[in-house]
Amino acid sequence: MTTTATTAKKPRASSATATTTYREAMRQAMSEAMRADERVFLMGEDVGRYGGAFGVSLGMLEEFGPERIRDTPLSESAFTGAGIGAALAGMRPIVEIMTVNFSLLALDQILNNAATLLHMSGGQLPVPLVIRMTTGAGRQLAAQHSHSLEGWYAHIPGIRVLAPATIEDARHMLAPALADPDPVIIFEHGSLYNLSGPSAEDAGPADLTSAAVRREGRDISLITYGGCLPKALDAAEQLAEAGISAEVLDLRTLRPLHQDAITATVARTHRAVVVDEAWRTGSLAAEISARIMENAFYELDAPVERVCSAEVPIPYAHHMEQAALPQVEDIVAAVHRAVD
Amino acid sequence: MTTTATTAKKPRASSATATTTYREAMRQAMSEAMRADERVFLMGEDVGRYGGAFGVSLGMLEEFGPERIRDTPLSESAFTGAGIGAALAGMRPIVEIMTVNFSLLALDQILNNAATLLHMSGGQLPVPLVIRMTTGAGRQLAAQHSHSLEGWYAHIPGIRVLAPATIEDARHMLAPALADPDPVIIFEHGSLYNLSGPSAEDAGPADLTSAAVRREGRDISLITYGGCLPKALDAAEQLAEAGISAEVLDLRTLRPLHQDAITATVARTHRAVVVDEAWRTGSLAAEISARIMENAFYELDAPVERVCSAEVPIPYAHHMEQAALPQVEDIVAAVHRAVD
Amino acid sequence: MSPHRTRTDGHAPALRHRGELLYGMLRIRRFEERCVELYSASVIRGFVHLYIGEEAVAVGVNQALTEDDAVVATYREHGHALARGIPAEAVMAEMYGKASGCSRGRGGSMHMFDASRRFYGGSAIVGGGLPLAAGLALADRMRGQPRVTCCFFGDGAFAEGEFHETANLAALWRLPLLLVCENNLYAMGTALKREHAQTDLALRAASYGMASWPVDGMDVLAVEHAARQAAESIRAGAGPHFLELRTYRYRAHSMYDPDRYRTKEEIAEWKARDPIDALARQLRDDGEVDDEALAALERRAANEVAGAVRAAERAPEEPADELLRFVTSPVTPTRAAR
Amino acid sequence: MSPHRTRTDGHAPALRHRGELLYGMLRIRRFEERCVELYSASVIRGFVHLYIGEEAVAVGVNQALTEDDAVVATYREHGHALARGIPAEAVMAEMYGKASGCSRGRGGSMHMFDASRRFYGGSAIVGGGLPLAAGLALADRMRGQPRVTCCFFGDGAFAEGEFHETANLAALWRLPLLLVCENNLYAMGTALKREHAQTDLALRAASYGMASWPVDGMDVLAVEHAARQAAESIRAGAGPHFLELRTYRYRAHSMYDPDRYRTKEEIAEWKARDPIDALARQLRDDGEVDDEALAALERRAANEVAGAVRAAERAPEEPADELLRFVTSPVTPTRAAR
Ligand SMILES: Cc1ncc(C[n+]2csc(CCOP(=O)(O)OP(=O)(O)O)c2C)c(N)n1
Ligand SMILES: Cc1ncc(C[n+]2csc(CCOP(=O)(O)OP(=O)(O)O)c2C)c(N)n1
Ligand SMILES: [Mg+2]
Ligand SMILES: [Mg+2]
Repeated sequence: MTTTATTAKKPRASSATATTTYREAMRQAMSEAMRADERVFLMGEDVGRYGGAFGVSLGMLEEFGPERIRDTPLSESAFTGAGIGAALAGMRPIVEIMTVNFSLLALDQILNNAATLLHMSGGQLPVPLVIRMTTGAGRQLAAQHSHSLEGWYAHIPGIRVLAPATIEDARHMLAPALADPDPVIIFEHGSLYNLSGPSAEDAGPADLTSAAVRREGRDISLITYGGCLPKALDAAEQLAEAGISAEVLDLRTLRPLHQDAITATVARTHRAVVVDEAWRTGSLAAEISARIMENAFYELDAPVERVCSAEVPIPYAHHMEQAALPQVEDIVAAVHRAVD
Repeated sequence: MTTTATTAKKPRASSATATTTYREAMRQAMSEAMRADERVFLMGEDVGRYGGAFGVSLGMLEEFGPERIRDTPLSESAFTGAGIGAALAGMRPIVEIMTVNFSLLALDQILNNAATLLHMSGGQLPVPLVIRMTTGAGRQLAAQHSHSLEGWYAHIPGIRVLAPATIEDARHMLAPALADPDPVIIFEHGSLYNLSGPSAEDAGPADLTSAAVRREGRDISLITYGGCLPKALDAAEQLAEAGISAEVLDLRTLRPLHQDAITATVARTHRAVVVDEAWRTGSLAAEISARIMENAFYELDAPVERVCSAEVPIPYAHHMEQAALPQVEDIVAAVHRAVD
Repeated sequence: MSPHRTRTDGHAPALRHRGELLYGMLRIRRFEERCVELYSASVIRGFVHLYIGEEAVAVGVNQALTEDDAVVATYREHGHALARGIPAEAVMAEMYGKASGCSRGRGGSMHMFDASRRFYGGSAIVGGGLPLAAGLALADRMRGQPRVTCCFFGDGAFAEGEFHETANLAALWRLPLLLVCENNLYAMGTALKREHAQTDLALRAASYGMASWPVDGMDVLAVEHAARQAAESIRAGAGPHFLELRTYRYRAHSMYDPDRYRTKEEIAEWKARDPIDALARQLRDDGEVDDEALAALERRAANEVAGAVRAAERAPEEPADELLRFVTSPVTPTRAAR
Repeated sequence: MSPHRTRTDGHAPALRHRGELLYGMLRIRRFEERCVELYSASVIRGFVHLYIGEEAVAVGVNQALTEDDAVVATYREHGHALARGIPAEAVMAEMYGKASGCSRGRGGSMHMFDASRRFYGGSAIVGGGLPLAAGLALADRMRGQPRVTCCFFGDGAFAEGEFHETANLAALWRLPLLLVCENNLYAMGTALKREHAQTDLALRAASYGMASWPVDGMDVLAVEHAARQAAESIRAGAGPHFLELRTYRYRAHSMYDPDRYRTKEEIAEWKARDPIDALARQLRDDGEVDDEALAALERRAANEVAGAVRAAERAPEEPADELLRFVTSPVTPTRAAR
């Protein structure tokens, strides 16, 4: 593990830079991986003829055919477990679970098999499996489609958990994830799919071991990931106008956490707000706060704040849903509490 | 929520005090509830003829018959969901899931139905269901039978999570849990079943809203629950010999947490060690630490420590298993770090 | 008027009854057509799954149910909710996210509830309603109440483990459960034959040892007949029954679905068997309705839908500071003196 | 010697083969009897599930498998592990929690693995091995390899959703999967008829559209015959097959179980059909073994078990500071220059 977080670079405006979306970046990453390695295949509900519940794999069936873009029955446990078995047998499956909410039906397979087999077999059975799923709220999909449970997955030893929050990470995290001999879970926040911007085709595989400083600052650290990154950046912008210089740290990898990057940003700013769309109690934000307690207590000039979702099943009505979710003004308010 | 934690009283040595075990106390609580209310029934794998995987319901089939001590097929999702439905229809089911490891197969029902229906229906559908399950390691049952996932359940809005750690709580938490209009999950640490000691029959229903100070102290707070309580008490005893006075707070209710009791003990001792058998990252211990950060930061004389399980699927071999679990000496060492 | 009330009222039952069935289907269709418009206008949001084409199932099955029976539906449940008698205003207001919605705006299109009508949702985890329905039926069974719990679910749900666990549990315990499988040949974009190795779902359900048969889901009278037979048998203690309703959704899976996986011809073939058209034709042939009567039904439906929209528009929003209400019940266990 | 090697060696195959089958079962039995003693002496700990009575299943099925095939077993897998050819020392050392155990002491009785023999566990979540087995078979199917994956599981597991999802997936995709259901009439203390509404498991499996039949699990030759038939058909591309092995465990579910739910008579009836006794009798009747030969087999088994115990006792423990090894693989993705 490295000592410092990567500082985000703007993709170079080279010939290989094109404007794309997060969704297309993810699709390109998958297509590229499938072209490069015939062991790679995509499996999940409606990944083929439908094009993916959120359109991520649209058009891939036409290029790769139904064996490698494999529509499954509604059987989360069986097809996730089948991904584990296929990985054990030397394939490199990408399993898509439509949303993290449905992944509970496959959680037994993920925890009790995928994450556990390597250790339980005394090192004999690595599981090179990648699981992708959508997470998060914001589209009025109500309580059975909107929760953010990636913190639960970040609790499980033996797996790597990624949360690409930028087009570049959507584009370049998959290849190293597939190269990882152990299971990797990729969380794609539903609100990011339409994010559009430049993408450097030749950026090379992303670093899966470090967090990234997305904006530098002196007065406070906003520590976040996934769907909350844009909100944290907006908050930092607003705070700048008010004369507060906020650093924004994007965790990128939720397990294993890049402890040194967390410690380093707090050592620079002496104050922190953790922004996480999960329910507050027992969130990943709690873990970040506890780690700052353990690793940077004497650096702190104020208690670490958490900005999380209200502890309520996410409601449908727009104003209620927005009231439940972390908002830019909540982040700004937390910063003011911490700074004042 | 009250301001102070209950201070544990020794059960009065009245005529109604008898020596019993944790297992028997739980059985008596169930039998009493079933005698008192014909809507109550027990359902789960092998609760009847077998007497419960851990013998908790032994003999109850004979008293209450197979309709009310209901053996189920191996179908965790279906029988847990059936408990939810029966609760909606006015029954008061107690669902037993053998261990929290298997409960992943029922987690969709618990999160997406039991915890969510009341809110999602705009208040129309409370779910008065009690789910009991064993948790924890220590008996060489290896990686698919030994994990401590109660922290995940404590993350879910809409449910109450209990962790009886004493015979008295095993005996008296069930009645108020059944009286709760909302779902309650009771975690019974496997190492506690054979705990034996006095039980006050006439103690009345337990208070489900507050933590309990199990030992008073001045120098540091050991905050714990469930199977780690005996270890924390042992550590406190050892520390006393070394001249360190440790207070032991038993959380008892893991959701909602008794914040005031946590704040109060830290305000008294200014130092804290959280002891939790779960894997460290993303544990309930992280939440306790984060809450101390938020509510008692300026009371702290040292960073809050966590003593948790190693982040590894629990291994079978005795020495390896013990190396993975929190031990009395780990607690003592953490206290020394915090106090020195 | 909720269809099941019709049965008890004596005048010219055949005519009245078929007319009410026709109206029951028509109002669902018009209601949902209006939903499409409102969705396009961004008034309704979230996921919305239309029942258009499948109306005969909800309306026909509901004929066999009394007020004491229970219903568990899916995320495609506008039809079930309306057929069950939840007022169109409450259903529409829910999609508007208003406080007068049948879930106080918290559920939206996928999560409609009405405890007073024993309508238990509105479940968006495919298959997730099945265990719950078994539990409702178990409670009745344990108390000796001759009630039926009716659970709707799709051909896709039949592949989920929860269906199989529930089917076994229900058959093993002889639960008073009516399993209504709406086989519309697709689970999202996945055709039945890509979901199931063996596509005769009724036959497979029978392997659990329960009565099970396929029904023409485009014929509301056939649906009613089958549901009555099943419900009667369930009430008589024969345990769970499984009906495979062969039907079709005309529209895309949800408003987001560009519907690339079916042919126009296939859709047209099914539309030619439209349950509303078929019944209207039949009533007309039998001389029981004429153009004017049909026009009157259309006006009635239009009025009902317009009234629902008006009411929903006027209804107040739930104040955002009520957000945390209903996470737990207001009554919490009291602190006992210890 | 692993039984499947026997087939290729030419001398007096009938005699040699049946003799090896007999020995294959005998050594499992003696091995497990020794486990009981070691458990009573607190040398082995955790949950231990004995296969005694069911040996014909593991031994018979394994005859149909080659080294390239894969096996997925359950927590009751000493028999499967031994039949597959994992050395008795490695199995015993695993129960001792030693570094030379087939899972380096991390798995214990319920979690035996041997990647070199394509033995994928050892799974203690009832039904949890099934999806994984489907995935192993899927990989072979996608690569066009004529290999079989064989998954053992119990009658109780048949009630879990994971079984049904897997059965459908396997049949739908025509996976080269041999589903071996060990129907020993009980899931812990719950009798088959309290687990399943319809207890003819082979019939029910057939409803998925796969070949499926019941087999006398107390007759190792019948088991071998059925498994060979199934495996041949699977290799020929016929998709998954399901065998229901009718068998019985003589001992309690685990060492903790006081076995209150069965009658002595029932146990005695099954013991009268003991697969080891039956085959020994048959071989004796055919004049292929005599008392001396049987005594020699017993000595061989005793030696093998004693050797395993000795080796396990002497084997080193994994150092506790190796605890975190194998949580993730040693190779982690390299930091890329960006
Ligand atoms: C457990 C789960 N997996 C996936 C989804 C996404 N999804 C919603 S509806 C649907 C198709 C269901 O098909 P079917 O059961 O046939 O019902 P229909 O939509 O045809 O009425 C899918 C895959 C979900 N909501 N829940
Ligand atoms: C998912 C799950 N539920 C419950 C258990 C506890 N348990 C272990 S074995 C068993 C019975 C399994 O019966 P069966 O499948 O018939 O196999 P057998 O033990 O008879 O070989 C049960 C209930 C478990 N290990 N996993
Ligand atoms: Mg369908
Ligand atoms: Mg069995």
